[in-house]
Amino acid sequence: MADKARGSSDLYKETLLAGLWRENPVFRLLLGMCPTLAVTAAVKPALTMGCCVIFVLLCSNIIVSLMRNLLKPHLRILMFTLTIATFVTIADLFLRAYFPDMSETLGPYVPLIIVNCIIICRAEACASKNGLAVSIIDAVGMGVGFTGTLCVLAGVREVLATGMIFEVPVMPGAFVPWAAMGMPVGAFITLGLMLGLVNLTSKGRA
Amino acid sequence: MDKVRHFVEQSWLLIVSAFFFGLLLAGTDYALAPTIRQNRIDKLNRLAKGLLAEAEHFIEVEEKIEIESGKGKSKEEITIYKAVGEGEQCVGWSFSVGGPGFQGTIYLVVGVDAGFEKLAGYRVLSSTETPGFGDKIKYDYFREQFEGAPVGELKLVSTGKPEKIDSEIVAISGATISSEAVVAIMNDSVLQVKERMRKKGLIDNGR
Amino acid sequence: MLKDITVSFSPHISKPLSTRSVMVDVIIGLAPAMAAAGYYFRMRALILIATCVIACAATEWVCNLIRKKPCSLGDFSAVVTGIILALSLPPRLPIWTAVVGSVFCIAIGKMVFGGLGANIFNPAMVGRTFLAVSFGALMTTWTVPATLDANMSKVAPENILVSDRSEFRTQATPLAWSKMAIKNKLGADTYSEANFRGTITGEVGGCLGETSAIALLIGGIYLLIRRTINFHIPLAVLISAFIFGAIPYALDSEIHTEPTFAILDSGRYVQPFFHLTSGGLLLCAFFIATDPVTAPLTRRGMWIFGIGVGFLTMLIRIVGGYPEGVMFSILLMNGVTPLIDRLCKRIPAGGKPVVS
Amino acid sequence: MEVRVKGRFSFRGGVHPPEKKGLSCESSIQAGPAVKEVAILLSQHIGAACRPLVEKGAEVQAGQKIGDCDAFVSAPVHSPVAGKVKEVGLRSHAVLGRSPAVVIQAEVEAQPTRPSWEVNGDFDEGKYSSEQICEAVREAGIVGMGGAGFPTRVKIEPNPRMPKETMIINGCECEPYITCDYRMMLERTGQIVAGVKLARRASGCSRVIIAIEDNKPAAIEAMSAAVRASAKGDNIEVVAVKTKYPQGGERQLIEAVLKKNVPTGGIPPMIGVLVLNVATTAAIADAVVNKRPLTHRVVTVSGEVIARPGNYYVAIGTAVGDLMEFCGPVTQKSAKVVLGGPMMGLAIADLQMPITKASGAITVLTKGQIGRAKFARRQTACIRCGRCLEVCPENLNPTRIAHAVKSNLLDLAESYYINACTECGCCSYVCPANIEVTGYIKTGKIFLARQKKKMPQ
Amino acid sequence: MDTVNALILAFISIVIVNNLVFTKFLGICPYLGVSGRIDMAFGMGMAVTFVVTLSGTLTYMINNWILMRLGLDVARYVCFILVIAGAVQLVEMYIRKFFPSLYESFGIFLPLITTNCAILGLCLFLDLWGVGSLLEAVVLSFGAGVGFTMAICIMAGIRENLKMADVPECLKGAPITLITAGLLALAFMGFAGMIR
Amino acid sequence: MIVSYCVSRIAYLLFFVASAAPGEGVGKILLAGAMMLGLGTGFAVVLLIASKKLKVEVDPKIEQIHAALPNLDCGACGFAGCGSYAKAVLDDPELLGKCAPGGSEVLDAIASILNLQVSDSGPAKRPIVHCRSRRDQRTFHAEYYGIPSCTAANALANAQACKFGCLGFGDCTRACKFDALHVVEGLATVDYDKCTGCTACSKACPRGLIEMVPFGQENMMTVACNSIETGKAARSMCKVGCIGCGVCAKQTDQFIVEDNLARLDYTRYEPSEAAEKAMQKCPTGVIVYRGPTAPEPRQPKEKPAAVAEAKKGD
Repeated sequence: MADKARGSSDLYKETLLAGLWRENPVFRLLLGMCPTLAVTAAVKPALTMGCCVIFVLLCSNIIVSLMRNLLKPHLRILMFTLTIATFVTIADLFLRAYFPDMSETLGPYVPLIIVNCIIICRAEACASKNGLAVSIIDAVGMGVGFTGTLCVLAGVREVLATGMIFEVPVMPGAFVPWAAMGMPVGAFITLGLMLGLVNLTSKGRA
Repeated sequence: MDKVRHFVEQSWLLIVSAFFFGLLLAGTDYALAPTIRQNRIDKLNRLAKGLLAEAEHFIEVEEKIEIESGKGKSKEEITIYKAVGEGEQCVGWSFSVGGPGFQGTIYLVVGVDAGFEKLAGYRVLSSTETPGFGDKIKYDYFREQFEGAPVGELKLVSTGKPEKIDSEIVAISGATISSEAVVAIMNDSVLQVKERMRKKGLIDNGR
Repeated sequence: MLKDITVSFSPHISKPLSTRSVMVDVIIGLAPAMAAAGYYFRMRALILIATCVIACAATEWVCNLIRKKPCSLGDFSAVVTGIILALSLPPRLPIWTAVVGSVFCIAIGKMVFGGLGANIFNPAMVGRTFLAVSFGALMTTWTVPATLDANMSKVAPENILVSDRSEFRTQATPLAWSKMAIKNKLGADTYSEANFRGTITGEVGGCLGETSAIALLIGGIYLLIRRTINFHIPLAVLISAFIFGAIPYALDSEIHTEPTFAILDSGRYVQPFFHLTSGGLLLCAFFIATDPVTAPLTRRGMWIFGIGVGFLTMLIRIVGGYPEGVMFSILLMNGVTPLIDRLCKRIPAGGKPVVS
Repeated sequence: MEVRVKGRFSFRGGVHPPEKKGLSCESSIQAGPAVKEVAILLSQHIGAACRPLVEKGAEVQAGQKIGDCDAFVSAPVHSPVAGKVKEVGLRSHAVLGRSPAVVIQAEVEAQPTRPSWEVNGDFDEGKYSSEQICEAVREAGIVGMGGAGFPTRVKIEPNPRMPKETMIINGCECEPYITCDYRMMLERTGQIVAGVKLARRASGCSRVIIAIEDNKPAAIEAMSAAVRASAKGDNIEVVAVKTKYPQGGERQLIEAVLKKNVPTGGIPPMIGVLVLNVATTAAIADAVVNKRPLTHRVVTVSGEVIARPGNYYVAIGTAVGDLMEFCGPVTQKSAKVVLGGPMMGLAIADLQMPITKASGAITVLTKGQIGRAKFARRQTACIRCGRCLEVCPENLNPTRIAHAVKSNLLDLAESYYINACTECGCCSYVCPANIEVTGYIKTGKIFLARQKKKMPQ
Repeated sequence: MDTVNALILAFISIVIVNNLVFTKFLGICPYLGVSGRIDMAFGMGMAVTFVVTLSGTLTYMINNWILMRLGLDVARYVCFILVIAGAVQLVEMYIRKFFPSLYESFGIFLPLITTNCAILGLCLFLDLWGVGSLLEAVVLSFGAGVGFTMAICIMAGIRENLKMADVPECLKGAPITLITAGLLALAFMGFAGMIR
Repeated sequence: MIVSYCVSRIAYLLFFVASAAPGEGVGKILLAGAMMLGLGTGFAVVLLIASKKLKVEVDPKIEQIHAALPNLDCGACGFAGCGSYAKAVLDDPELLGKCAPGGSEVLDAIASILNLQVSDSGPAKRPIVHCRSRRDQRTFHAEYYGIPSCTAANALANAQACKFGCLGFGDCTRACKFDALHVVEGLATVDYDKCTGCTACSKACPRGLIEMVPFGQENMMTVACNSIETGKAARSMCKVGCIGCGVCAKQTDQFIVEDNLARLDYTRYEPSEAAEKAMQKCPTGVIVYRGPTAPEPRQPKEKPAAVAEAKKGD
């Protein structure tokens, strides 16, 4: 990323794509597993969660990128944490005010974004080393990648667990929902199999 | 003195940003708090309205009711809403009570008639019951058993005719515990609310 | 002088024994239970067993195909899994559900771990539990055995249990009844000697192969005689289930003012003998808990495992949310089997080596 | 004097492979093939290899020492024939692969004949001192003839740190097919008893137990009679032990007879026990009384495809192929030639491999027999049935060790005491999945030894 | 007596019925990462137990005695995470300085735990469940740690076995661990409804 | 510039907050701000003091690696935090690249830190397999049925006649972390482009065939045989084995013949006419080039092959 010789638009594109697939936070880096498992029983909460993460990631990346030259090593992580916790709180308040149902469904998993490794990882690995533009693009890429993954997972689970997607029935009437898919079992197994599938597609990539 | 300077050099950013983040937080909270509070009331009312069809709107009763939960272990404060129908006349009461369910706590919105004689039914405010089993406490066929049931000791039975409106509640097959939990809430908390309200003279002490 | 000679490590001879012969023995051991299922539930049982066996075998075949591994159907382990799964399903279960369960138990329960021998959990129980959790309603709808008056079988709207109290011949399994009895102190009304006899002969509602205690015992004893299984696990399971079933029963002061040894009793807690003969406990003790792949290797480990299974089964049956705890207790003990194996590591005959 | 025939001395674990001893047990010891050329391997024992004492072209006499070593744990080698040294070069070795050997071209091609020598029952070992016996044993190059090939002198010499009290004479011969020790016990009873007395004298043991499996009543009978007839035969017991493989393993034999376990990784002298093979005791008598070095031994050649299975007195250094040819044409397609018994013997490929002091048998197995033991190729997955745990005489967890080695988890294998394994092969024998458990354990031991060697660097 | 009973029930409930890993998906990262070897897993479990007890208690006190009284609910998350991070870091430094051997056995896990969502998650759940007393909060926090230790040790045992299994290449590592965790979660469902 | 941006932003935020919070809200907001201020200051002070007072001396290299790591303590590497990983990776460089969040940047950084301790004296060492015999060029006495591992096969008597040559079961391939070794037609073959010279293969070979050789040239000449059998025996076992004839040693003294086996003194090797000639003259063609651009080795002359064939026939 530090390669200045390349054109900046290439760099942006690559940064964006990295988050979407090559360095997808869930499938590739195995970060942020708790929300991935906990909120993917249905697409709606998953999408909400993803949006929250995008918001927090964006804000924290911006702030960290802005003050990257002022950071002192031993207080660096503390600074990150403080920033993230603040924006998570704001996101939480916002949800509670405008999406009370979602806020209730997600429960403590919204504040748990604070300890979601994705955000602090991006702050450390990208924002504290790069300029504002790259940081923003990275945040968008990573955040969208995370949200997309969550939605895919949630889509599979919701269809099987309830026969619906976005609470709209999609399966034929004779379909009997697989309740287990909405439970922890379904979460773990679906994610496990999906990771396996991703590994399979990228076998040549080492 | 050097030490202080060193400290300031090291941590000024943290301190300053902590302060501003604090301001930011408090500002957001201040801006959004009323909406959040209103949301909660709205939800309660929406649910309660489903129970008490005649109600036009709900009025928060100023006096808080304190009931004992968990076998007298702790006290809980409950806010009662008075359902007001046409002509400002009391058509019932609604309030939210909770109790232990199969996995987590079940919160119910309970509606009763004006005289606290008959249950108008309940709606599940929040629960973590097993989908497919305990989740059925949200289903109509189970809930309907409570509608019109007398306020008092309900009895859970395993077999019987659910259509019958009496103090016998037929359990959900395979989810006895969830069924039991609902009945327990009714038996435990609702009765207590009734007691307290009667003491406070909020309801007509008919009997 | 000699052509085509081979070399390999000693020993150069081996006992004529193969994985397949072990599995065939288990199938023979399960035959009485299958026969009983066929007798009580007629075509339904046979269709279910066939479905599960075929689905399991097909899944294993497909998995091997995907992994480009040699076909492992020859060891018959998929057949055994299919039979056990079928025997632990209720007779009225739709065919597609049985197929889903079979696919799940072989694919997720076995093949993802690397096939036979590597699976941590008993595949049949994985499938059974998945079905029970997923399709709760379907998995708790029981049929009256065909040998009984078929008019009794009726399903109430919305799956609410409805029955005539004067008769025990309902859709509910004996265990579902006992659960209800424990909760509601209704035991006195629901038990009769006929009910207990039913659990022994199998003339009672329940899963295909779990109803007939006699058939299971015959099969189990066959396996014990053939030394396909060790007596440790079955004995440990049964003894501990009996003891942990007896403790609350004996301590229940509301019922007993003095010790009682009646075979059948009605009370808040169920007579421990009844626990042994009803539900999947016998099937579990002889055929599921003894699955060597998922049970500990050492004898001490087997005792711990068996006691654990018995205890957890009783715990779930008596205080838990589910009427039957066998499948959960098996899975739980499977999970801790590696730890048990570690705990009960064998020490060499000459003692631990002295580190010099 | 005491004879205990009824005892059911046994150890835990073990298997019962088909005995197959009927093929050769009735054939008395015959002279082996005439030798044109012998290759005396310089490493026929555990311990330091010998260096050759003769050079190419040198003339040697029968019984002349042709290789020796200064190391304590070693034994010299002698020429069985008179002749000329053809070469000092590499020859196949069952364990080491290729190993230096002295190749001697015999002057006169002659069948090895067994010296007719009987010791009478009143053999008096008192005229030999302990040192004399030990020295004679060392000079004769005697090593354990049961298979391991541990220099006997080192074994019998009194060791003040580990005083030996009990001597067990191993006449179990638990491996299928092999009958050489059985015939020795029948035909050279007196010599064995004399050897036992000499070994007792040398080692200072107070108690002697001759252990014979109870499927050899004739040998028990003969040995008991000889012991009874012999003067100073008191304190020599003959006990019948249960027929079970690996009863002849020294750790298992000690457990069966004395109900004591040799410490893991330890040796029998640690608990005051000395175990000698019957053939070794016979060689001791020969060496001490007749001053004859160990140049010949009895070898069982057996197997369903051998035309004339039996026990042959052969010169050490004879090629395995020559000996097999001598026993008649191989009647069917054979699949495996095993030096030793089918349970622990080493399959050999090069039939030019010479017989060593420790090779007691050549077993030729047919395709059908190893077809059943369809190792490796028809391996299926381990179902953890636990049969290998049940039969393991060392109370190990063989499947676990094998799988750890297979997955290259040597630490784990070590934590399951891989080095306590005696490689008896019971686990592989019973495995329904045809897993080469013993093979993996052996390989694992090699891996570990190599790893340990590299550690200090 | 009733209080003791209630505490015991709360303990059992958090250990098995509401196990953080299997029902709340908390602490999955270290659960996947550090369950490779059983001694590591146990050390991790011990460290989590220690930290979760400490921070559960601390945050309960701060939440109920300071924040609630001042009406500063909004700063709750910030306070929680700072308290946890700060406390853990101090304890780690302290142990490292004064008890090097203890540090070797479980102190090395301490920094890892700061970002472990089990800790913050439990503190949040304590708030959500409306825990009544400090004692209950302590018991629940401790139980959560015990439950995590149990879960991670079981998984470590299983993974030691899986090392020797022929798991499909694409499922090796995290995927198979997740599937195993799923099946364990399935097994733990048997405890559901045991304690209300 | 950035500072000024920051200031302007903060000013904007302040303005926003102030406008949104008239009246009694201001008190509350200031309280929150004060509390956060207190918390922040408190932590800053405590951590600063603690980091001074409770400092523990560690290996500077560990500190360097630790500093290079992201310090997220996420546990993805399987270790308890970045500190443990730093320590572990110092002891065992094979653990490089376990840090998922750090990615390739961190990997490079650590690698460069670790490489500082590798002394670079002389040319880099690369493995050479001292055997060139393909499976069809060797003699087998019997077929080996068993554990597919060189170590296991080596422990058994000679199924393969040559006790010194490659067994071809690929213990080295499994040992190689870099996919640089493959068994081609029964012979271990090094892919020098991928090889990093980690010596794992040379440690894994049970027959000690793989020697780490200082590659003074791009391609090194070598006597690709390790057999000390006498010429006749060697010929009966392998079509392309060294028979110890000494032809090469006559050409140049870079070759030494000992125990029926010619060896090249690698430290003295330089490409020369004489060495080239020795290679051409070798009757079995056992002298070959090894290296990233080594030419295909010459196939053996007919004669030794015929001898081996004749031997095999009888």
